[in-house]
Amino acid sequence: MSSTADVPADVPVEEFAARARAWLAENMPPADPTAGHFFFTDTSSRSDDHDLVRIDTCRRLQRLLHDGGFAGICVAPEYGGQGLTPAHQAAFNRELRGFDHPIEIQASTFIPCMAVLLEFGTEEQKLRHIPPMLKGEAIWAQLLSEPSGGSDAAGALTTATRDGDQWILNGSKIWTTGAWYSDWAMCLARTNWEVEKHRGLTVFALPLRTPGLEIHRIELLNGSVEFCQEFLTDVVVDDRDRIGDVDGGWTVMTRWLHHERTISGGSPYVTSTGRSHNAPNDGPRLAAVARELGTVDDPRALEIIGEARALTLVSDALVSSVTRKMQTGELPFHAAAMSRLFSGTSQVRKAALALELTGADGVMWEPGDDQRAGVGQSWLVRQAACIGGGTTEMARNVIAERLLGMPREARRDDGAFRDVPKGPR
Amino acid sequence: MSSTADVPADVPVEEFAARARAWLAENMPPADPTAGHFFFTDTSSRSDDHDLVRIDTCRRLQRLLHDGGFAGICVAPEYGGQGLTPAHQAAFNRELRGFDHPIEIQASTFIPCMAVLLEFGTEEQKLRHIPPMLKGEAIWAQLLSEPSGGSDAAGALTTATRDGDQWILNGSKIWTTGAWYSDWAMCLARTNWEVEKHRGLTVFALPLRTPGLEIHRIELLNGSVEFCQEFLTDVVVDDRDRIGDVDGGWTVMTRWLHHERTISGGSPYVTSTGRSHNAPNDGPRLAAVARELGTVDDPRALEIIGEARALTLVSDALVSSVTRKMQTGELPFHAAAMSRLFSGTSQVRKAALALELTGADGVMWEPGDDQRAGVGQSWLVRQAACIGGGTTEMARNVIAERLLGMPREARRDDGAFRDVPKGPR
Amino acid sequence: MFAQSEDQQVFESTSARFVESQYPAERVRALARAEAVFEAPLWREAAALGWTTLLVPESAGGGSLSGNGLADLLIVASLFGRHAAPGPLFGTNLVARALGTWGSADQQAGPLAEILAGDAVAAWGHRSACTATRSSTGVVVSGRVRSVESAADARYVLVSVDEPEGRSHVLVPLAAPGVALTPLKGVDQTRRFWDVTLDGVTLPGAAWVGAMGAAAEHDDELLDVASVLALGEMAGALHRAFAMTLDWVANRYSFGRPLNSYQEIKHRMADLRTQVEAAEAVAARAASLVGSGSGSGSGSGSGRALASAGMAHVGRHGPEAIQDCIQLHGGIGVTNDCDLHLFLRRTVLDANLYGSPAEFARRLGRLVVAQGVAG
Amino acid sequence: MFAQSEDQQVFESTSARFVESQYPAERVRALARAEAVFEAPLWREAAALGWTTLLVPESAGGGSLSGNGLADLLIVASLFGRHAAPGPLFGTNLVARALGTWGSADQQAGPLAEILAGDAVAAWGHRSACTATRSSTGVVVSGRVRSVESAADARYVLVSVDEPEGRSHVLVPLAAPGVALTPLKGVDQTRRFWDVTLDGVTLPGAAWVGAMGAAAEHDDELLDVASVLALGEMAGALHRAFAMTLDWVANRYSFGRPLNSYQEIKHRMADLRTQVEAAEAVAARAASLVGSGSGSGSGSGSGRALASAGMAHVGRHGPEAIQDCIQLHGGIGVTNDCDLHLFLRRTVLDANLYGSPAEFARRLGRLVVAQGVAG
Repeated sequence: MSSTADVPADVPVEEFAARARAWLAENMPPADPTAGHFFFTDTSSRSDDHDLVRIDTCRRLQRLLHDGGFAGICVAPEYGGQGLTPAHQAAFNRELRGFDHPIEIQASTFIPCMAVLLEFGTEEQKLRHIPPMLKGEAIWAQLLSEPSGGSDAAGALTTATRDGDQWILNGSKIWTTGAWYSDWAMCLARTNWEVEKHRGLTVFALPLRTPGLEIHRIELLNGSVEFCQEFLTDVVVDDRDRIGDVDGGWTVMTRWLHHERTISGGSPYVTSTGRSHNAPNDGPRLAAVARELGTVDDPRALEIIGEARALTLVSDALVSSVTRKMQTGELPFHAAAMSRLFSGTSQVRKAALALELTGADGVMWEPGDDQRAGVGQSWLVRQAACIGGGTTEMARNVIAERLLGMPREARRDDGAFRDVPKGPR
Repeated sequence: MSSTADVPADVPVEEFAARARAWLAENMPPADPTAGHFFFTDTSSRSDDHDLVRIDTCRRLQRLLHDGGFAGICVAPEYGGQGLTPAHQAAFNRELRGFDHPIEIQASTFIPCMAVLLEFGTEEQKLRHIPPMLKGEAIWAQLLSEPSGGSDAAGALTTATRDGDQWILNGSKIWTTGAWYSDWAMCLARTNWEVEKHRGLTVFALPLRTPGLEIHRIELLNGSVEFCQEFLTDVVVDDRDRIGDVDGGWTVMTRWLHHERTISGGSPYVTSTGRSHNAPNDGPRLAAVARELGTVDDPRALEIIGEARALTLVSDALVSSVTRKMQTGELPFHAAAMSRLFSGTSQVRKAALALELTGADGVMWEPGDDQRAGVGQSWLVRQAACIGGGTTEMARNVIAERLLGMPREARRDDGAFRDVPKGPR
Repeated sequence: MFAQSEDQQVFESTSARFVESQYPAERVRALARAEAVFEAPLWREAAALGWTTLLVPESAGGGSLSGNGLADLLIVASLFGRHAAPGPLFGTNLVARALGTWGSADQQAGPLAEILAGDAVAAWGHRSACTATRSSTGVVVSGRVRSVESAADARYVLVSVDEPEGRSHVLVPLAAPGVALTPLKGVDQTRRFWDVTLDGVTLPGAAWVGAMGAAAEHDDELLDVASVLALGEMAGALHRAFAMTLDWVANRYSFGRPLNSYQEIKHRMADLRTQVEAAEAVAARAASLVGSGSGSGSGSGSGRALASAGMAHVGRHGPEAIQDCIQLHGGIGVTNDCDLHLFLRRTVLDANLYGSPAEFARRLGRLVVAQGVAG
Repeated sequence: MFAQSEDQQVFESTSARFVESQYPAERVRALARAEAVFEAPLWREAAALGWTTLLVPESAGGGSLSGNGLADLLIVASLFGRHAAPGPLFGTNLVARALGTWGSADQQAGPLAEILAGDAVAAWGHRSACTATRSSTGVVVSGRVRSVESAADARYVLVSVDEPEGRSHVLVPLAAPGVALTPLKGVDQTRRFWDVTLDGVTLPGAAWVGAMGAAAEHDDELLDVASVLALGEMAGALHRAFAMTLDWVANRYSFGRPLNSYQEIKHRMADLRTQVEAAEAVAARAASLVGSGSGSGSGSGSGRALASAGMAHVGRHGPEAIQDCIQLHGGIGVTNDCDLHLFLRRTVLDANLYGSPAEFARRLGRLVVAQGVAG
């Protein structure tokens, strides 16, 4: 459709990669090796304007990819994509190394939102929503978790009540990454309280700037204000923005959650090198801190730096191995919980190692000393790595029950959702 | 009765302590500061004869205490004791520091066996059994755990079937400390399979050299062969050797287990300084190892030695504090599970620290290098500290459910014991 | 928590009422964002409760409740931990202890009296890299003192300096010419620190505190005392974080069941409960030994050993325990909307301020090794 | 576990059949108490299976299955771990690798050929403190080599010695006059070690292996290879200990419920399963990189980095994981009646034999630091 370079669907991967290489070199700016992640960076010294500038850059980079014929590589041409294969996307991602790219808007917008639309959307919904996503015009967020929810996605209390061709939504959602700058959202709501909890849910799409929807920023312990909480009061959604069947939301959710998990690798819809440059508390970062403190030659400092680096290398090896084994069928897809568990706990351990390296110098620092501030702040917020995107506790449950086949935990939520205990009587 | 120095029951503690001090100085040999514990010592290089010699020494020392008027300080004179108070026993234990004493036969014989006899025995049983205990003539063992049993003492499968004035015992017991050199035992057996498991148990006393009772030695990973397993085949026990009521064994067990737990302190029946000289893997022992390896001045070695010592000091502080708070009623007696948990896990950690200190030098050693052999062997067997005397898992259950009042685990063993699932169907 | 005698219980409840009324959580949260956290009139009230006198001998104007002033002060430190309360409790008492024990009559009549009355705040410059030269009129001090608590609010800082006779203490008035302050940021938003630079600060000869050359030994004693206070504060913070979490897991439901019905969570709560008890136990024992003067001995069962053992153990496991409380809270736990972070911040500061857990372990290791084979 | 290609799968099943038939658990338990564990005819059979040739170039008489002989050999190492099998697998292959890569034609035609055929066993003297002086007829070596595996059964030991041109390797025949052996005891009862003393052992000039002065670099390469073998063995042992425990918790009942229905136990099994997967993953990746020659690079993502990362991580967590398997077994787990200890002993030996986990962490730390800010 709108791509400037039309590629035949059967273009060999190598040829495609060569073209991508040339195009990237000519069009894409280099990556900034000092740029960190949003999430683990103390934003207390960073303004919203700074973040908005970056988001605008992401929108422009996404448009650039789109116009170059490299957006939605595995998406059908009728929705603005290239109609190629996962191997083409993987090749492009390899070529992308060293280049800036719209990494911050890949999650949420493309996985799970676009992926879910491709599977469950009506033709009308796909034609309406996917092209703006691929052009960087529409950034999507996920209205999924709820303040009461904890680890139980199916326990949503946010309610959608039918009113003719419309639905009226009331409730609250939380842990929405970047809702404050996003355009649209996919939202899970309860449409039936009289049935078992999984059977009374429905998914909707809705614009984030809409009457009755208030967005609050949540401040994390490292000063980050990237996450939001939303309060929905009589928010009106058209029935044509419903994704999937009424009360069929859990069918959608199963795939939603699956696509969300592919963020660590394996999704055909993500344009990313898969490398988190400047991972916090990895060996090289700790080596830089130790250099600043003048301890880099101490045996204990070397041991700490090495242990941190070992965790990264082992974690990478584990994630690759599990991903490969899931692809070959050697492991079931629940095995992804092992990657989630290991990367969560190893990030926590690395934050502890960083503080061990610095001691008193990690709990206070001169203003502007970002190295040391990073140690202290990321230590404070470290459990986020074992909470966000499904807790490590849930991952352990999945491994035990699904991968190892151990007996399931007793549940008290298998009757009508209205009657499920939700707190002390 | 048989004590040579009769002490009036109201003798002031200080006066008693002074007399003890003088008597000890004159009669008791000094402690051997290099002697370790049985349990954590590799006995592969030590013969049974060596252990038997020590047990004979213990018998002689116990007799010495008895004849000096210092055995059974809190036991009534009619059973061979002194009829004094726990404060007198505590004072004696303080004076005992630096002297050899029959430490190895205190556990089992006096707690729980003598303590249980004092509470549940008939007058005839007390008169028959307690004086030989106090004279060092009868060493008692506990036939309690079973191979199938795990953490569930009340799940005993060993069966006692009534036959007139006698009982016929069949089954197997395990983890009996020193059964091979002991004289008598207290044994828990099932006398009724048709009722809930706690309601069908009975306690018996029986001599260990009796037809149908075979004793096997169990070899631990450090080479120790102190524990035994017993096989009972049609062992005949007189009904007059029954302790407590028929099917009333759990009432006895509750106190049995209570007395057993007082080994870490607080029992009025134990003659011991309460100090484990030469605790394995404590700071001083690790310092000696580091001296041998020439690493004692390395910062990392000092850190390891310090961490090990810290665990001992914190553990001691915790145990004293919990014991005191249980005495004042500030904490319920279930709080003892915290002492059990902390000392178990800290012993495990100390074994790991020792190996960290030695590295390759802890996994192999020249024959006769007891320091390094001790590191490797005690590392191998280290989990015994979290298993023996009730696992740390059970301690955590007790803390959570009894101390913190959290919901109890679901049980599937509340019907007739015959019908309780005991393995896969 | 730490009160034993009736006197101590009265002191605890008076002090608790003061802390609770002055520093409810909303006030602490507000102070975390405030320009300054120190309020002079409040501190004078605190002094009137007896918070400044406990480590000072009666002869120097102080006095304890139980004969062991450090055991008394532990009660206040633990209240500070329970409420993440701000205030110059540590530095003021440490300097009062120094002046009361080693100070001259003039120092006791002057600065110490101001401190005891709550009129002056003081700080212990435990990370000092300073040198002194003698001048005709006294002494000239230059160098840098890192991580000085309350420096902008304090009148005095006790600093050890290298001088010809060894390492000695001077009491530096922070208003003296040549003193400059650099504010620091840090994990605890209600305890504030500054780096202090001394550039040719001229002091009278009477500024020396204690015998010349005795600063290393005296700093070691002050470190024992500071450790006990940090242990008390950590124990209080742990106690509170645990109580909040016990409540949370009882009231939060997942899959129709309260969180506290899940065995894995029950076992973690059991571990946490045990760590809280261990922290309280070692804090109390360390206060008992250090406060009664067993602190200067170097045996591995001495006050110094206990204080170091506590800092090595609680300093390592205390912050980890509160992180586990956060994990049990889930997402809300890593936000400023949940008060847990107040206790997390306070604990990790205390665990590192006077030396890392590893450094305290080495300090204890050196005591063990010095004791030789006797063990 | 590690077989990928069809060739490797055939090799794995042939090798597995051999190990299973020769070393069932009861035989391993018996060998643990036996005077000697080495059986020459068996080792010749093993050599016939291809166990000795994989790290040696075809030109020197060796050959791999997949082009990466270390990835092939990893399969055997993992089988050794799964069965706690005895046998001079490590030393023989390490010396074969050294002679095949750096040996002279004579060394390849002589000792290497004997090793490849399974006629001779060899050992790598990785803890050598020896010096050499030149004599008219060759070289005279003295010193001590600690922890030499299979020394009493081996014909050769590869030793690095300090000599005037630096540190160089010599191949010492253990039957040479002046060689003395001291047997050691240790945690693993089926892998046996000796301290080797060399007292003026006279060797011909042809005994040097590789370029003079290259021993430190070559030992570093051999350490990478040894690390991969140790990782394979640990991964196999972990796999087996985990499988035994998974079975145990399913079949053992407590309070009328199988152990595996308790959530706390389920979560520990999940952690263990993940550690097993991590050990296999890092072993495979390290073999892939080291075996393809990326091992000598010093980058922090190189084969050397991966091998060190594996040893630092699995060396620390592997033995801990098996201890947790023992804990889950309860009392029987700390006795010789339960086979878990075979895997515990093997793993803790591998985790420390070539350096402790901390030493491997430092080795990796040095690679990271040397790489500079580029990370």
